[in-house]
Amino acid sequence: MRIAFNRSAKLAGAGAAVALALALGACSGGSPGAGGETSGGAVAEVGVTADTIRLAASQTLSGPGAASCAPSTDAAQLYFDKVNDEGGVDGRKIDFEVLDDGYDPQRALANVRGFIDSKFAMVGACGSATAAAIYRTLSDAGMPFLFPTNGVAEVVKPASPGILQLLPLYEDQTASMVRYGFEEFGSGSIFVVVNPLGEYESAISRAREVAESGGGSFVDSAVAQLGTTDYTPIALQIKEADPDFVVMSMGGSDSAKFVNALVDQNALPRSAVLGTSASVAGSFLSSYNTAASDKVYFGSAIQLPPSAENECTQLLAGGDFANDPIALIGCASAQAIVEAIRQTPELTRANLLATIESWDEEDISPGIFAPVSFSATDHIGLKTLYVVQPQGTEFGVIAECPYSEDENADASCTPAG
Amino acid sequence: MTIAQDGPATTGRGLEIENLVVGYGKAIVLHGLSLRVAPGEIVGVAGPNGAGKSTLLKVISGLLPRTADRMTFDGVPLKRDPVAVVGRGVVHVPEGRRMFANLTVEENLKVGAIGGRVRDYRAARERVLALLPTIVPMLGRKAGLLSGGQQQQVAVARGLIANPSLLMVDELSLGLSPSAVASISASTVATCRELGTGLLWVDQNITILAKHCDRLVLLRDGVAEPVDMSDRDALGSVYF
Amino acid sequence: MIIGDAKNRTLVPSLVIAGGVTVAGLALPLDTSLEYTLTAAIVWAIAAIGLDVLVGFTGQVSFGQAAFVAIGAYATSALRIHLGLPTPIAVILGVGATGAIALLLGSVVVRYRIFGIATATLFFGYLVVTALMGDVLRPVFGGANGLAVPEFELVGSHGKPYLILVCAVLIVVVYLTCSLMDSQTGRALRLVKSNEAVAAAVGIRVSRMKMLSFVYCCILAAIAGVLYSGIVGYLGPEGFGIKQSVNIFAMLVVGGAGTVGGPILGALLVTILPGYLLRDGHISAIVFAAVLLLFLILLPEGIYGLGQRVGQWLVRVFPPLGRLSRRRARAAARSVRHDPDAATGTVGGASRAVDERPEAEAGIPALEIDGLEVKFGDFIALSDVDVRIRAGSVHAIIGPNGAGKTTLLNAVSGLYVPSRGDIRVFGASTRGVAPHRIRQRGVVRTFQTPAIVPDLDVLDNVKLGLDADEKGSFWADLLGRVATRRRERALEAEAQWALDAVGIDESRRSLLAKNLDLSEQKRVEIARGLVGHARLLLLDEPTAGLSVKQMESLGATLKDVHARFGLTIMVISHHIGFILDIADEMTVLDYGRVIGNGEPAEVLARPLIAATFMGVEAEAADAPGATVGTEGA
Amino acid sequence: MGLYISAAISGIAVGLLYGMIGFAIVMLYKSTGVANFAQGTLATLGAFVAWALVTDAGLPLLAAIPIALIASGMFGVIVYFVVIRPRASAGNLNITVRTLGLSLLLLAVMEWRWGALAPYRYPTIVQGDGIQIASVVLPAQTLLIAGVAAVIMVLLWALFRYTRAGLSFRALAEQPDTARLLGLRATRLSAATWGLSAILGTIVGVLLAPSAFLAPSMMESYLLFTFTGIVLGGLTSLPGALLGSVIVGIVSNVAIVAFSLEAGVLVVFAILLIVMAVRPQGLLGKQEAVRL
Repeated sequence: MRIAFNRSAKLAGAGAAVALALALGACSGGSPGAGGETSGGAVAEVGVTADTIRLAASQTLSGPGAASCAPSTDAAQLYFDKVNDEGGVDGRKIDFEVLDDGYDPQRALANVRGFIDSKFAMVGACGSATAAAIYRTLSDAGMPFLFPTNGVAEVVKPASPGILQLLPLYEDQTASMVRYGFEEFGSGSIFVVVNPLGEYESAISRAREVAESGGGSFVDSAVAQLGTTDYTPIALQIKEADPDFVVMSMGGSDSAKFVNALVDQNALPRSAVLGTSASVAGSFLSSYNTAASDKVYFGSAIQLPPSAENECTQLLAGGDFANDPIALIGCASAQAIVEAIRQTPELTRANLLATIESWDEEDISPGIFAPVSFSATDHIGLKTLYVVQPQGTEFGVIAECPYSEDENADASCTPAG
Repeated sequence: MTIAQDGPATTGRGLEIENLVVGYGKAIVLHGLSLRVAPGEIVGVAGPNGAGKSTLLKVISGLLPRTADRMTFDGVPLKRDPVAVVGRGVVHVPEGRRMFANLTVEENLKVGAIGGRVRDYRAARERVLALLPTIVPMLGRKAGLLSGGQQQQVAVARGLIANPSLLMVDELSLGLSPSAVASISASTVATCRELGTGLLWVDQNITILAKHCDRLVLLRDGVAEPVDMSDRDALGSVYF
Repeated sequence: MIIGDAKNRTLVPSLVIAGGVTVAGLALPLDTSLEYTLTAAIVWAIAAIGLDVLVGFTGQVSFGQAAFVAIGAYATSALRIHLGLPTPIAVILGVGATGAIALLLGSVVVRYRIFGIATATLFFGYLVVTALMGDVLRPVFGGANGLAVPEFELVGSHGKPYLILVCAVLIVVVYLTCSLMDSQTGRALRLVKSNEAVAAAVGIRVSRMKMLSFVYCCILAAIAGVLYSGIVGYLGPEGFGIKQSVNIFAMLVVGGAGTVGGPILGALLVTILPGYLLRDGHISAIVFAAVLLLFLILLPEGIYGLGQRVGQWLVRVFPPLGRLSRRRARAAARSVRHDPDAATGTVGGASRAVDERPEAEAGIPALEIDGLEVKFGDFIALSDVDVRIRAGSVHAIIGPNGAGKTTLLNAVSGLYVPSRGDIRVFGASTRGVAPHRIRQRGVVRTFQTPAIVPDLDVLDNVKLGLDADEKGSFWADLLGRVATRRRERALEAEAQWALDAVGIDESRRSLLAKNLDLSEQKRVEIARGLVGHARLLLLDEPTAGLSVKQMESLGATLKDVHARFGLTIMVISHHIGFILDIADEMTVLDYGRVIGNGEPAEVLARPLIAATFMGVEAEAADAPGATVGTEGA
Repeated sequence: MGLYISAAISGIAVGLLYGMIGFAIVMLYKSTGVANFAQGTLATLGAFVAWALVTDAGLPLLAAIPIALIASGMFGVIVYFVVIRPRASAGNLNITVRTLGLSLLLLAVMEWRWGALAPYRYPTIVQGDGIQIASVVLPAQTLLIAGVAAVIMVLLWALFRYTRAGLSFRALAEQPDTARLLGLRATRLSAATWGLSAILGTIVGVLLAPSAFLAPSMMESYLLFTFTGIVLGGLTSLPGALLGSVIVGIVSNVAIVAFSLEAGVLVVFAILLIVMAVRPQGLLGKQEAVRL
């Protein structure tokens, strides 16, 4: 049991409507009946009543992406439940509805249309394609979209009103990781492999720019659909090309399949495999070939393992998603949302956004997220990328890299204490 | 030649059909047909194309739905299920030979035996091959590569290997040369007589039926009429 | 057969369904989400109606319908966004592009049976999604991140105005599709569904009709795509994958194939049930699959079929309802019937008089066959066959089963290509001429098992004999009665005339053909041959399965038709009596060779012929082809 | 060059997996006229059952697999009686779409039951590094696949060639009506064929899962290539299905290393269209005669 639904009223209304539509269709008779939902009383803001705050998310709950996505909203739900058990936020309980979009942008948009008039804010979920599909609609409606996992630059660059994300874009991550790799192992040739997550072309081109400006070279790149079953051909290409680094921006289980294919074909690069936060997922840990562990370096949005002090660490421990970075991100994001709501004096969408935009080095989830900063023009919160390595069944931080959207920022990484 | 020990019983009442009605949708093909085939009897059914000859055999085999006042073999009703009908010892050699073309002749015979639930395949095979020795040289060949006459011979053997009490043959003469028709008819009838197997033989070629059968019926307008086999003109009139 | 028979005259019920949905959608107070879901359901219904034409009426299959929705949506949107074209022009170009792609794919896949078409369309669907996500088209279509679609002018992107637009399109689509399916084109499609070889022999260009159906199916998908792009406002490749194609197929199955109106009901159920009522992805997926399976197993006719059955039951329970509907049917029949002049007017009818056959006087034979050989692999079915049929005569072909008689007819009507020899019809060689062209020269054949369309009524079956090939009538057929009334009236008159000629009682003419008895079906087939400029009638065993009485009456009909219209008839039969009754000349075939030719009574008297045909024992060792039969498997 | 040889060899391994699935599909197609779109899902289900026996019931893998094989065989028979057999007269297209519906249903159930945490790492039967020939590495799993494929082909060949059931199957596939007329138990044979194809599916699932990772949609992309292999091989030819699939595997892998993953799909589709246009009967199939 993961998600509680609040749908009985709609169900009844819709049932009547469908029955009527069918009846009308079949015998072209009948009379109109009552249907639809009547909206709540007079409240200052959509989705906020004296005792409830309605939040919603459109999430990939079915299909190939479900396993790596669903834990984030599930964990958020756990956190909201905890907050509610402790009395809610200023006396208001959080009502959180999650609808499935199957990673289908059209379905996501349909879900969002249903939310705009009844929910206060959207909680970010998985998926660059879905985020790209819905952000304009949300932005136009002035509905906050808090902390999606998104890799599409146009969603947040330039900053769209209402759309705020914590995680750096994949293109910035590949750039950072190449920089890190060159610092650690010296410059060399890179081969880039990506799933079409976000703007994968810029993920490739940014890695290339950094490599070439850092004295290395770019050998080739390959694009594989998410859920590709057999990565052997790409492993063979890499073996033939014999690069110093493999740079990848791939989903969790795709990363594992790919790394395993590299191991099977003796195709691991000389220096390192450098990945983005998309790979930092439980699905990677559960299925990668440990023979590759010491060659794999991923950029991570969160500190791993997380601080035992953090509420989320405790909340998730022992459950289905203990150690799953995606769940941690989901829970910590929920923490940030609750914090933002608490800090907002009069709860309207505009005030909430103003609160978040005013954050500067705000420690919203200590021990998981590094402190976050937003501004009216900068809607990406995190300024630090952790470099992690898989160590058995968990990831461990080995370095911290400052992350900046400034291409020429040249601050170097520091090894983790 | 000796009759094998497990040869069919010659007691019983054979096939009895009364008031059989069969149709395809709205089109009624048989309108209350009655027919008997005594054990070991060789009965010919003549009639032009479309008269319902094949339909009659398919109905007996349990392939088609029907209504009838009586449709029994040795006094027990025949089910509408080919497996059960074959089990009762009523075996159908279909029109056009219907060889399993990619199987060898030997394998075709085996399939006949499997369907007929023959316990001792060796013995059944010996018995049939002894009576139809022309098949022996073809055993290893693919059935599809045989000539029409050879195929017809194999089709009959495939039916006989199931050790039937009544063999039903549909259009033995179809597409065969007169000499082939003559030789296959003769060998089939001789084998049936030797084994004591009844034969219900449907054919367009009334003369070949008249030559070999104990009794002849004519299928016309969906019912069976007896034919006087001694009257050549009557035979000739079948198609007028 | 394919998922059940197609229904006839679906226009009224389908319009009622479409109108009902429209009224319900506009009148009911729907919340945003349900309104969106309903609009989307109607959009998918349009794509499902397209698929119905292909599957339910033409008997083909496509598991890639969503891909064509995607192509229509993407093409139109890209033209609007990148070239800034005005919406109407972008729509026309986008839908046209989809049609062109459908034409290309169709030209390959329609030649294949179901397995191949299913695989190819499924694969195409997968490929389209892959291509839309891929690198190459990314600058145009946005790749995996998709494409934001600007709102449409006037109707916006959602709400009642958009719903009105979508419903209006639905109603137009229903009208056009029903009109098309009840027209000559629709009848031709149904014949293709029931038997391609027969369709070819009736003069229909089978591949072309299949292509037409495939393209129509894809065009409707493209129109659905355009509407969909407007309502979602955003296009991403994931939503058009195989899963959505299967969904569309499910709408068809659940609603009822071959009905036009059914897919609308199916689309409502399939879209609203999982999309709105069951919001849990897992439960809705399980329910969806279970519903689909239940319909396939227990109710393959779909909701529409169920409704029809309930309707019939109501009529039985409340007889007044039945009287009402019968009166309506009679009124409908009256509105097109009895225009005695129409027949002669446009289509031909009584115009075929003996004196209009100059070749009869010129002495040009109706059919000349020289040295014909037909081979199937190594098996020679016909060899060195010479036949000559005088124009205006009745010529019988006899011979034992397997002698090659039907093969000869198939060769004459162009279904088999001879390996050697020549066939000339009214003096012109048919070498390399397609079956439908041979039919256009007036060669008409019937089949041993009556090759009628079981789900059309008798009159419509006969109309198929007249210009069933589209020949530019497609556009008129789309417009329905408005455009085709005159033509339909002429067809009707001609068909009535032919049915009169073969003696089918008037009361039987509005029955579905599958409800006739065998001899009636054979007459209907002959009537179909009589209409539409028949000059040479090839009858394959018209007497098979008939009672003596029926045979006599059929013989009388043929003699009458022959005498009145001077048709040349080539007839295969086993009934010597029948042949002696009607034939002027006769050819005897055995083992694919001609063993006798001449006046029937005289030929039959020859001992050799008697031996061969009637099996009268003769010393036939010298009969041609006396080697042990060579017919292969 | 070495690259292409490696790609071709890995393509053979994948092709053999396609081929075994294809083999099961053709077997059903021949005997029942139905194209089984659920074959891939049946394979995944079998792999899940074996996996559940290992992780939930704690059985060793080598004990779990035989149990899963038996269970899937029984499941195949049940599917035949519940989904395929009722109202079989509805026609082949109806029944083909039923298999599609079955596939959706099984997929939905697997998603619901196991989807949340998928994909799962799957235990391998063989350990070790495999062997290296020149620059080409043959992983142990690939060798296992080839070995199992060979053994299965020999076993099936022997089954069809030498057993009563095999002979009955061939007879039924060739002339279903005649076979029934001769008293063969068509229903039993069809049910057995469904059972056998489910077992074959499970074998493929168990072999594929260690490299593809176990997930409900694991076989999805395989099915298209399998169907292409079948069309290429000739629809009704069992060896053709294997040959066609191996060709598809090789060609797609070589195209991927030469161009890109998308090109692999594109080339396979091109093969499909070309075969359909030029040689509709496939490589080893026979041209169907038109019956009027």
